[in-house]
Amino acid sequence: MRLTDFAFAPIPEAAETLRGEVRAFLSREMRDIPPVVRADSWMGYDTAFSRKLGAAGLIGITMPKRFGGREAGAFARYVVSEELLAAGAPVSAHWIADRQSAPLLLHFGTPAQQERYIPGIVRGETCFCIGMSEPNAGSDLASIGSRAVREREGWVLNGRKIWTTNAHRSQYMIALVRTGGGGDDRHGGMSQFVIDLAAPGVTVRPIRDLSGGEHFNEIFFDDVALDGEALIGTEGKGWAQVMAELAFERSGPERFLSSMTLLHTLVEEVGAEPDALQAFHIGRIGARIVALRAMSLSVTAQLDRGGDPTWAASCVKDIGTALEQELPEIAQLLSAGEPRVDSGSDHEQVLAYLTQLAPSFSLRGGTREILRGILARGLGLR
Amino acid sequence: MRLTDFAFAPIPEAAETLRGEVRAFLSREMRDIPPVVRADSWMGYDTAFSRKLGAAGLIGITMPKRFGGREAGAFARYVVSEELLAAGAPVSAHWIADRQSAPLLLHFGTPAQQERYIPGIVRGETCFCIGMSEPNAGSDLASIGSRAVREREGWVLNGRKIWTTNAHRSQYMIALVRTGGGGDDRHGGMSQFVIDLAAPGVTVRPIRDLSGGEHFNEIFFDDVALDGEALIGTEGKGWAQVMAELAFERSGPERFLSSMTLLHTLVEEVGAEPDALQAFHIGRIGARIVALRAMSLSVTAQLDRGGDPTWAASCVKDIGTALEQELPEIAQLLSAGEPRVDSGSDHEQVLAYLTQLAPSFSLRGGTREILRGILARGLGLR
Amino acid sequence: MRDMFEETAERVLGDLVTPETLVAAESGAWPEALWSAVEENGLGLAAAPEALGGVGGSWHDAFVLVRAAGRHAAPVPLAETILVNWLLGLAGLDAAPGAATLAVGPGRLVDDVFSGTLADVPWGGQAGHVLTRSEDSFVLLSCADAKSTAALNTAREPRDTLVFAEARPVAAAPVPVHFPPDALLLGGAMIRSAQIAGGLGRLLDTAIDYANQRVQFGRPIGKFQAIQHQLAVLAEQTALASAAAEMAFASSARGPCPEAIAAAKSVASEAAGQGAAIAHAVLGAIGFTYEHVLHFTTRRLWSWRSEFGSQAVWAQDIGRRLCRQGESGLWAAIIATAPASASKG
Amino acid sequence: MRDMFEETAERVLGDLVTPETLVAAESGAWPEALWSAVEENGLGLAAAPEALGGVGGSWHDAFVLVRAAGRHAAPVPLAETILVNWLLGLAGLDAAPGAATLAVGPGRLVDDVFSGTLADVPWGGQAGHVLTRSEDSFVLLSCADAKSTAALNTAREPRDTLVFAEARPVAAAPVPVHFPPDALLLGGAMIRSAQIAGGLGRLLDTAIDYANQRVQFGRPIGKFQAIQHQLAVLAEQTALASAAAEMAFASSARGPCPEAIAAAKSVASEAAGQGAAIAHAVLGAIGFTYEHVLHFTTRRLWSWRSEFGSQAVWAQDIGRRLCRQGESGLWAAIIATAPASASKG
Repeated sequence: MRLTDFAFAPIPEAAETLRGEVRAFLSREMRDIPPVVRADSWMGYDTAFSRKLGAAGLIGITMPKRFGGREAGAFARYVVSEELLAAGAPVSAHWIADRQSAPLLLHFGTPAQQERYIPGIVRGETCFCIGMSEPNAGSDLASIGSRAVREREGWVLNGRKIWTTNAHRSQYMIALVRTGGGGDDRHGGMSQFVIDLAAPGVTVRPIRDLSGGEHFNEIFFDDVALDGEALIGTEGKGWAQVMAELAFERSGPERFLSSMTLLHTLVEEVGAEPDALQAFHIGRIGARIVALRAMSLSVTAQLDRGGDPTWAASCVKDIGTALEQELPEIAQLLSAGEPRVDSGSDHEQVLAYLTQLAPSFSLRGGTREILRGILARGLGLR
Repeated sequence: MRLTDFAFAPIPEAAETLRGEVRAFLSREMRDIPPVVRADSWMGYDTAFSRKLGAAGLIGITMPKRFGGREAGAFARYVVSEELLAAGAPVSAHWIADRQSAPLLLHFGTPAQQERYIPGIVRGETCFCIGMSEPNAGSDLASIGSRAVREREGWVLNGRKIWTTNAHRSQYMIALVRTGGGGDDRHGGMSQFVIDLAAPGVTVRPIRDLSGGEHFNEIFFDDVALDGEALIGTEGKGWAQVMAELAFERSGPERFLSSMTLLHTLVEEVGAEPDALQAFHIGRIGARIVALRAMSLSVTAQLDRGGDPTWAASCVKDIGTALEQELPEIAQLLSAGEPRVDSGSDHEQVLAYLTQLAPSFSLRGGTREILRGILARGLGLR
Repeated sequence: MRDMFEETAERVLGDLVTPETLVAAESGAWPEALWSAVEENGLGLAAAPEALGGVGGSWHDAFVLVRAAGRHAAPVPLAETILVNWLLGLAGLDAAPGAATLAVGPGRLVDDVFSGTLADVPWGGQAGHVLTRSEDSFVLLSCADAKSTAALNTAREPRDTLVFAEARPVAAAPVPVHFPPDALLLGGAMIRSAQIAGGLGRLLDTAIDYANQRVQFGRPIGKFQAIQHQLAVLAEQTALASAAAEMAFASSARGPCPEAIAAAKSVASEAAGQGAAIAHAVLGAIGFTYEHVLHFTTRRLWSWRSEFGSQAVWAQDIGRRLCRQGESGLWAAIIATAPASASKG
Repeated sequence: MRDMFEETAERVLGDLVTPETLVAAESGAWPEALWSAVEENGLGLAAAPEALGGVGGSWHDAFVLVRAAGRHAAPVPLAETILVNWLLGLAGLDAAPGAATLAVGPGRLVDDVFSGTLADVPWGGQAGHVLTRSEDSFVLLSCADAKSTAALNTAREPRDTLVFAEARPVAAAPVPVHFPPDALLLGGAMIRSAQIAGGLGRLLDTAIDYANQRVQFGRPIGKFQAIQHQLAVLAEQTALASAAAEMAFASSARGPCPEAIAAAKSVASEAAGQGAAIAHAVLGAIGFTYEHVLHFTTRRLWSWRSEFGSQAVWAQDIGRRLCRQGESGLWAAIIATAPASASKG
């Protein structure tokens, strides 16, 4: 590890000025959203909210102006993101498209693909999901079995994806599937495609989670016809393209701010005069958020410079996951209230909800085992 | 795991009556021992103390009366042990002999061996050490290379042992060495010997530890002649004999009480009115000691019945190690004083000393990796 | 009697607490068949004296029943009923017919009628009777006499509020004089400790089975050292919680033992959180689905650890007591928590 | 200037802080050659203004020097000297010649003479000057004017008590008005955070090398998943401590920034304990010997985390502040801790 990976990176003035704009938007649009809905934040799906955010020019701000963006830098996106998350805004309807799909298309897509998809994303109208895991390939993506076979001008896709966030309410999936043999390279022979989820042969089955909610899905592809324009980037290079997205996926503030609503209700419950145990734990969480934010900003600076901070991003993700999974544990330790469902105080409800959601924090974006393996290899353990 | 492994086992009245006897002894003999010396407890070497304890009939109390013991049960030994540890008594000069060597000799030794060694142990005069690890076989005891070769009536031993506690002040070592090929069994071909450390060809080199103290040693064997009476038990069965000792080694109260002096000075430093953080952590430690003691007593009951609680004992050891390694961390969190060497308050000195000693807690009796591997296998992970 | 209790509980609960029963109970359905079997087998009366309509088992023996109730996530107030009938017995009162529950308070018995708002009452809206306290008296009330407001814990177990206005008690008697002032809170904490131990045992079995079956990177995940170590810790936490909980029962033969229960509930509550986290980490995505049974246990652990006092409440209780003792009484205070010579009653 | 600072520090300290120097320093020997090289290269003057005899580097740039002092376990008050000369510069005073240190107090300057008992003074018996505070003034004293009593931290670094009785200060000046009241404590906490980050970086390098070389069960232990995961956590803690510490320096251009320093010291102190535990677990028995160099770093981490406020002191400071803000000001309070637009000075 080079500690320079985490050199201090202040937010430039230009990006900082966006903060007021986002806060003004949020104070208007979040007024009537109760804490238990805010608790959903990153998983909260609200198309009306996303469209308003798009109309306010706050989605896809790093995109070219010709597609509706502001051509702003990574820090500008950072400021917008953290303000949305800190407020518990329901961002799920546009988040993945904004964070991953639009940058991927801008980087690897054809001009036609960019024209077709990016403006809708920027307007907050188009919802994307990412198809990675399969029933027999959870953490082990090299064993993906969904396969697209060339036929005439296009491809025919068969297979299954699972644990796909938001597939049941997305228009498109960007999926990693097999298009050839991998040869010696376990990760070879894979390609990325945009799939219209309304196309014949696609079946989306929501998976009910333990809290009773539906965020994840199983998706079946039966002879789904894909035209030549569906391929993103280079055939057989899907794995490398996916890896390039990872730093975006793993380093953002959603990795340590998606449970902020619980910190809010906890502080409210504890009141202005915490006892020594409460002060310690609330302060400890606060300090770790501050430190993680410094790391996250440092990764943002590298992304802004076009660097490859995959290792550093995985580091942010792993620490952030630990913090977010700890937060409900600490909240229950410090509060007299018991977790409650469909009853009880705001804090009790948010506590119950995030306690139940917490196990999923280490599912999204790589399990802790996978991440720590990546970190260890990056450290030069042979 | 069967939870019945940890069924509640109260201390029988007969054993309980010993407690007063031990406390009376301790209040006499511990009067002038300062906290920083008590902090050593389990590692504290004081031959005068051990002889007095032996004279009081409190060593080897499970041994036959003909060897000076009381023929008492495992619970009686438990009561004596925990009272000694809780008081921070310097028990190291007799501890290993009392806990492991005497029972081993009683179980596997010849009548002549028993006559020769056990009475001295019971009087607190004979100090034993256990030779297991070797320079190229740390946790991996199957790769032990010290070897005893048959010659005339006896054996000739060559090799090296390392990390042997107290070898520099012991009369005897019981060593596990190779006497034959293991064949397919990685643990075959090993035997146990009693080695007189004053014998020609034995060199003991103390290893200075990070705190500046000397507890561990490296021992060199150069053509050391062992007579026929040196072999303990059966040739080639050394590994199985060693395994039978492990439950004794891993389940006792020294696995969670050897840092009690720090809890004492911490409570003294905090005073009668702890704040919420101090009360939480001191109470948490207290509760865990109570729970571990319940587990440890349950293992003692199984030993008393002649059962094989190896798995349960490893469980006690691993939790106990975690607790003892946590204690200095918590003590420094809760106290205003800074750790001090050769200066500062009793608490500051005990804190510095046990903080430095803590890493060794997971060296003795199996590293945490080894123990958790044993636990996992016992759980039926295939 | 312990073995008989354990066998009966395993048979009755093993057969009747199915995923379907659990799902139905979450929507508010009372599991009639399950509760009938519980009554037929006298499980709720295990620790009440025979003279007062009970089975006459010792409180220590009842531990295995309460742990089994936790192990099977039984969606009925079995643990509460066992506790209430034991306490009634110690107070010289007849066992309560049917399902019983308890309420820490506050409420007051004045002129033979009881008024008060009792919050967080397990199955308050469905149980027949609730045991509470008014100053020096135990008061047994009929739940039907209260206005009930529904509330649910994380596992959607009822934790209702009962409002009594001048209700006439079914029975009342002085609280035994040697009882601690917070005997009901302690009793609740004690049964939750045992239930947590049972729930952790279930998590451990589930996680081990899964780890032996699920293949990733070409081998069962139970072969990976990281998984093995996590399961070892889960086993340790289970053992610690169970040992502490049983010690609390064993120490409470004559009434709730504050020191042992504080230790048990604080240890069990910490273990609950760690255990649930490990089980979910091992099972990964499948364990996060409603379809898999894991959550019936983990969602209960997430609530039980908070009920009748969290880890912090009880740890601080112990910590304050140890600090009051000071250095010289520290060790005596620690071993006093576990009675040397078994149950005295 | 940052790169130049880092290169110089690595060269000077890398060459001269040998195990022999460290062992000698533990017995009380002053490492003359090392300190001469520090002075020749102007390291102690890095962040003092040129006009006042310093090198004129920014406080943010000085971060890498202080981190390097920690990385190499330099047995001299280098971090303290850099801090003191920076603070003197902000107060408009000339840099102190030679080795300087600081004392949080308490003491009082009355009629131009200073009296007080200053405890826990790093190298108090060996440094030339000590900076302390008397009400609204910074006071620079000559250590030779004090009666010194030796004390040692876990790493046997001097942490002496200096007793001044009516000593005449070398210099004095008003504390800059925008400084927080506990500026010296904050300054000390800030340099210890950076030293901890450096020390953790050293532990990480040492542990990785060892894990790649040490063979057990037929392969390097670095191949075992349990070791890999522990080293990943050590790297994470190192990164977290370093990022937080650097942020504290970057935020303190005009004087110690309380919010950022509280975050940095509490994060770094926690990381120090975790990191030392992991390094010792990975290195096993060899790391427990005096012969291996590991302890020169871990024993320092065990002290540095307590010095100038433990994790608890600073975390509680943040916690109380966040709770005072309440829910509506929480987020603003968190991001205020890290200044958005870099250093303002």
